[in-house]
Amino acid sequence: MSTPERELTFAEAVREALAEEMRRDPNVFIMGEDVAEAGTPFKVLSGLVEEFGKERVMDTPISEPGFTGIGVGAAVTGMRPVIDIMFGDFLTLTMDQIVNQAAKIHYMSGGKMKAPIVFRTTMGATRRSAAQHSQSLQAWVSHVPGLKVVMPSTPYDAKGLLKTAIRDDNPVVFIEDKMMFKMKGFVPAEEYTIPFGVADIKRRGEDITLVATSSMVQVALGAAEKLSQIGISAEVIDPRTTSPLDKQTFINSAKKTSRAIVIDEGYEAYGVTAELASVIADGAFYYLDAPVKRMGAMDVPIPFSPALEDLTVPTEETVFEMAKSLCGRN
Amino acid sequence: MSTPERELTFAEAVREALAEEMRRDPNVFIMGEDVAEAGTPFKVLSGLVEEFGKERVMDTPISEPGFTGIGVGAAVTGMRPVIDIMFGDFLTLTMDQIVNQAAKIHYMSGGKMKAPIVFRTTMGATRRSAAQHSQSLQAWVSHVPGLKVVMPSTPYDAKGLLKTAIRDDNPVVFIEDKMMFKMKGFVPAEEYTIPFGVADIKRRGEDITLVATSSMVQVALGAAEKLSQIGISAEVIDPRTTSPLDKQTFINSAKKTSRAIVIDEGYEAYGVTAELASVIADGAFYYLDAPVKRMGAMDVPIPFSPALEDLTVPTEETVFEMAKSLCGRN
Amino acid sequence: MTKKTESNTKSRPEAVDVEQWLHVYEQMVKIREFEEKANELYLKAIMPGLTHLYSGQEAVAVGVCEALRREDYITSTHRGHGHCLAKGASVDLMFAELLGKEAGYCRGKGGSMHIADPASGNLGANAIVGGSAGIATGAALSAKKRGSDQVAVCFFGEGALGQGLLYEVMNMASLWKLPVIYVCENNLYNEYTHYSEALAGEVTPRAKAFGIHAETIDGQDVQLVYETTKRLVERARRGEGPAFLECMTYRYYGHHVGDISRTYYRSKEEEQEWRETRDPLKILADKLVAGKLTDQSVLDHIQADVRSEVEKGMQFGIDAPYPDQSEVNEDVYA
Amino acid sequence: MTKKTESNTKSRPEAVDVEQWLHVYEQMVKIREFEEKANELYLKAIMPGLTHLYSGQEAVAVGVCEALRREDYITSTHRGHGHCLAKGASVDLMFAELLGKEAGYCRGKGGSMHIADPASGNLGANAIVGGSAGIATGAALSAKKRGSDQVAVCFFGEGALGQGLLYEVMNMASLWKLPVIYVCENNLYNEYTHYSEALAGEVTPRAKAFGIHAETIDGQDVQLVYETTKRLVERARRGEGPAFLECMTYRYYGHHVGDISRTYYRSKEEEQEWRETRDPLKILADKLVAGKLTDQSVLDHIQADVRSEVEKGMQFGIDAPYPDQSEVNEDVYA
Ligand SMILES: Cc1ncc(C[n+]2csc(CCOP(=O)(O)OP(=O)(O)O)c2C)c(N)n1
Ligand SMILES: Cc1ncc(C[n+]2csc(CCOP(=O)(O)OP(=O)(O)O)c2C)c(N)n1
Ligand SMILES: [Mg+2]
Ligand SMILES: [Mg+2]
Repeated sequence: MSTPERELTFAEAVREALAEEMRRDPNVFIMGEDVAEAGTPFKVLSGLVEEFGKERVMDTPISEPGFTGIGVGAAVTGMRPVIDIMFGDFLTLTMDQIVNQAAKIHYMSGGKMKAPIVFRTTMGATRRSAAQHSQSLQAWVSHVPGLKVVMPSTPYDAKGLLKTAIRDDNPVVFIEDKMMFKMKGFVPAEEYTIPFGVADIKRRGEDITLVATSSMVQVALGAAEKLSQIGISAEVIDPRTTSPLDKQTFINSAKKTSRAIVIDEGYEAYGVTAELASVIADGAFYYLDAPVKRMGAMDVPIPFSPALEDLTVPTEETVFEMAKSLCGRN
Repeated sequence: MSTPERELTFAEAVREALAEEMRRDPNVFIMGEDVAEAGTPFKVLSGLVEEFGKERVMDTPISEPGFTGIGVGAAVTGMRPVIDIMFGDFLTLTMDQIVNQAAKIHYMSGGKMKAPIVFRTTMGATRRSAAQHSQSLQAWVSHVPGLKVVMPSTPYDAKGLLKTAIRDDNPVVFIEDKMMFKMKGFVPAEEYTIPFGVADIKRRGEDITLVATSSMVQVALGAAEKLSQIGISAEVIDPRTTSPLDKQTFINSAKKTSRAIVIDEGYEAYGVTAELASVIADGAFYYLDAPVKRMGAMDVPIPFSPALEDLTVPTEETVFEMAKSLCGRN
Repeated sequence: MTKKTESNTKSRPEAVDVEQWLHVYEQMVKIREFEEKANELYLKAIMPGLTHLYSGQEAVAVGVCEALRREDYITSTHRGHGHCLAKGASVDLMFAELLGKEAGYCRGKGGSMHIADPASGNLGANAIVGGSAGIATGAALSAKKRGSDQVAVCFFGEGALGQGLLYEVMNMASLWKLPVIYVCENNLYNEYTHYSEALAGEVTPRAKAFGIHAETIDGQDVQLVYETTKRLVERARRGEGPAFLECMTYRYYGHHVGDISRTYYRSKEEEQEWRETRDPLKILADKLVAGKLTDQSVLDHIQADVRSEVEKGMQFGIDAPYPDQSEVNEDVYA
Repeated sequence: MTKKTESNTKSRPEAVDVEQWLHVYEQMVKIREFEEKANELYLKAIMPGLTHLYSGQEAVAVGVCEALRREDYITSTHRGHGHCLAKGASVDLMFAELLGKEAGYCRGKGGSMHIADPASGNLGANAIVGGSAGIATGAALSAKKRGSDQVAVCFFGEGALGQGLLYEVMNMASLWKLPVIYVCENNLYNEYTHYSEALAGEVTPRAKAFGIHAETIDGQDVQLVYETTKRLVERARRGEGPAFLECMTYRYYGHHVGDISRTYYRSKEEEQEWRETRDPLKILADKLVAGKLTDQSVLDHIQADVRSEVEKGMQFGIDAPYPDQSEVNEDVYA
């Protein structure tokens, strides 16, 4: 009974997920800087304060460690906070509260306490915001046991995964690409959720596997389209959650295609691409015809100048070239 | 003209490096919690305040973000601070200052500023210190462009690498394994430094490559000894610095042996082992007879109970078993 | 001792039931006895790792928790045994946890620095200095949102005044009038450093600057601690907002059980003076006996009972089995 | 405007050379003109990204920096153009940086939020709110260690009072008597939220609680800002320790150039009132003219000169080449 023609932007999908969950569960509330009347600098939350009031859409001082910690305290005592960390770069300020407190509290208490809390934050470069407002730090949080990490790549996924995140009894880091907020896509009017740990095959193909996260999914799809024009059929897989990670889906794909590239917008060294590549290299070892290739952001602080910034992130073009050469063309 | 019989503990080697560099360069100073009279809880710095005074061995309040930031400010204005972050787990509190400030300041200023600063911190479990005092977070800092990351595994390396770190014009995260402080080893009386980005082959072998960091080097050497008893010759390689990373040395070793295990005490998922494994799987692809295997800490918050904690870290035994099976024995 | 205390409250023991003071005395004795045994377990190498003893500070935990209801929240610190026991933890499960046993409060996963017992409102000890200030403040926010009249108490040492997080959450607690009480146990030392070397200015003005009601009191007088806390808790329950209470106190042992030679940072005379003239158990006992509210034999009886409870608890902990290896992977996710 | 200011300093323009006040005026005009052009570049889609304009706050940057020597340090914020120019940056290299050009202060790598010019003592703008408080305090520590008599000024908006780091470093600055001055530009808004919704209590007591000398002044009166800063700088140079200066001020434009519809968080009347009655350029101009220290034609002349310098600088920025692609990998490590 879905309405296939219903389209929302990514920002609208996020907002709708929040609104639905806040209507469903009075314990859900939002806390962060300029989330109320301003609706965040990205306007993602516009309108929520009008419906839910300032008690449930709470503006905070500029105190990321503090309000993150307050969220943890509220979570362990029966609430379900959604904490807004404006730029992913500000995760740096909250790591003690997220990593040493939220992520470990269930385990350290022998299972007696739980922290159902969502940390919504952003990632992504090419916005001309320079080195302190452009990082994609998913590798850090994915490294931490006790956290779940979600990286939606479409409005549909964003809505379904955010609803799951809010209902999850664990701390979840939910990472949105700033550059995707205006992207439109199909979102059904009917209620749905998307389970964690289930990769989505965004495009089927036979010759090469492209595993891509968040912002890089569209890049991979674009590259796949180009590749199809030269007769290379690429399969594009989106893990959707880096933790838990649905390894089997992309290992199986790599077994089938015998070639794989992994693409993520975090810095390449010690990044998400390292995990994805080593999982494939291990799991599909006896099937691979070529080494798994990694494409992350260049290992440099993100430069401001457009002339430099655009060089630092994988593009349709660079993925296309890498895939072509991996398939032995040229 | 070295004196081969001269032995120091790891802690003494660290202290000697600091003392020598502080004598050499009046701009070097130490700052941290209980570093002066107490000489840190691990007594690593005992005696330094007596020689250099409280102006150069500065006790701070319990303010990790604050004194880390002050260190950065001192570094960019001509000093060479050595910042003591007692437990590696407290890096969580300092990430903004280390990552958004120190690591990026050279690049963001177009090369005009530099931050010659060393962040000395610790890692390592099995000390019965539980989840907030046992983590090994090298993967996080290794992920950040602009930082260098050092993980010494012997007193000799600790001294030589720390001297290099202090003389380096970049921010360096220097990670010491708490469990190694009392370990003894050869340290010559003569001045020496060890360059960054040069892996050390700690044991030569032909059948399998074990790449191990910090605490895991001794584990790998122990496993190698056991392996030799069943006729398997293992090569043990210590990268010594995870950033810069001397890839070629262990890629070449893996090419030679055709089998590799990578071992690091950080959490396994998205950990240092992912980087090392994917580098080998790529670089030695056409030479490998088996998939590269990763051995990190179990992906759980570190438990207090000895009955559980010891299970979370790779041991001589588990590395031995993994190597044996990788070599097709049993 | 080194600092004057200020308070409007006169200690009014007569106004409270003697039974309650005897209970308070029992609680303090329990902590004292527990810590003696914990130290013993360390010295005999039965306890894994290190632990931070609370002996000397009993009046703070007990005086504060006595003013709370079971459903009120506390958060604790690395030096947390006293808070846990005062809020209602039982000694046997505490010992089991200290020894890493399955029967412990955290199934052996937490240890001394992470004892949590939500059933008694204890949201957990915390090994990050200042790390629980956010949790306590968030619990107060949660209480307010849920329309309960619970109050949250955040215990911390004066060393935590170095952590910026505390100021961030005090600001929000004040802005939002949250029912949280920040209890600063000023035992004069951050590890091995006198607090005056780490703290500029005075303590309470820091809270007052955020519009938070703040007082400094003698933390060795359990009756005073109780009366003061009671007043602050009532204020908080009435929606009048957070408060800050500095209690001047002293730890008898080292920073942790392994900190034996302490003369480089504090004198034996200082230790002796606190033990002899400012012992919280003795102060209460003397008052009760001098005021003829009880006699020494009753107190001795309490002491004997507690001692045997603690000994049994310790034995329980020693005899309890370790967790099964399979448990290492459990409880990572809820 | 909404807050009373307190200060012991009387503004004494006559004591200072007229030439200096004309220079001060010129500096303020330069910032104003620079920001007008920066806004234009944004509106014409010539400038990449967004930028935060300083117009309205000129008296703070100029008054403070006028009291500093070139070798003294400053750290700045996301709203940093005014500080950079006041400390001695030149408009052409600033424009080049805003436009991401190789000729810019950071070779195009930093952009508006990261302009650094160590040659003029500017240790950098900073895009992390409160993020430079450590750097400024560390620069002061460094000055003290090196035995220089440099002073460091940390500029920040009142929003940074939410960041715990500030309290951590103020504590150390006070303990160690560091020559650092914390200049809080209270322009009433943290992005789109009035500061009263984010700040409990008052501002200066927070610094005073750490034993730091603190004052609040009218930040629109450049002479007052200068005189006050001068006094605090002298204090700091004499080794008397840190100070905190709250300057009440206002930003004329939005939080950033894209923040056009602002009525949901502040009224047009409020904006108009500040512009008309509290404009720092006008206040100084009026005083100089009324006091017959200069006449309007001199000021007009300054304005015209500055305008042409700024226009030339902008054109320089526009014409300058982008960095070569090879530079993306340079400067990661020193
Ligand atoms: C963030 C952090 N920094 C440092 C430590 C190491 N540490 C443990 S206890 C302690 C001193 C705490 O002093 P205080 O808060 O006064 O508590 P007390 O030990 O006196 O009860 C320190 C520095 C820590 N656990 N957490
Ligand atoms: C740590 C951090 N949190 C949030 C932001 C986003 N942000 C940028 S400016 C700003 C408001 C700052 O207000 P204030 O300090 O008063 O400075 P003003 O903009 O008024 O000059 C915020 C929240 C940031 N840059 N850094
Ligand atoms: Mg203390
Ligand atoms: Mg402001």
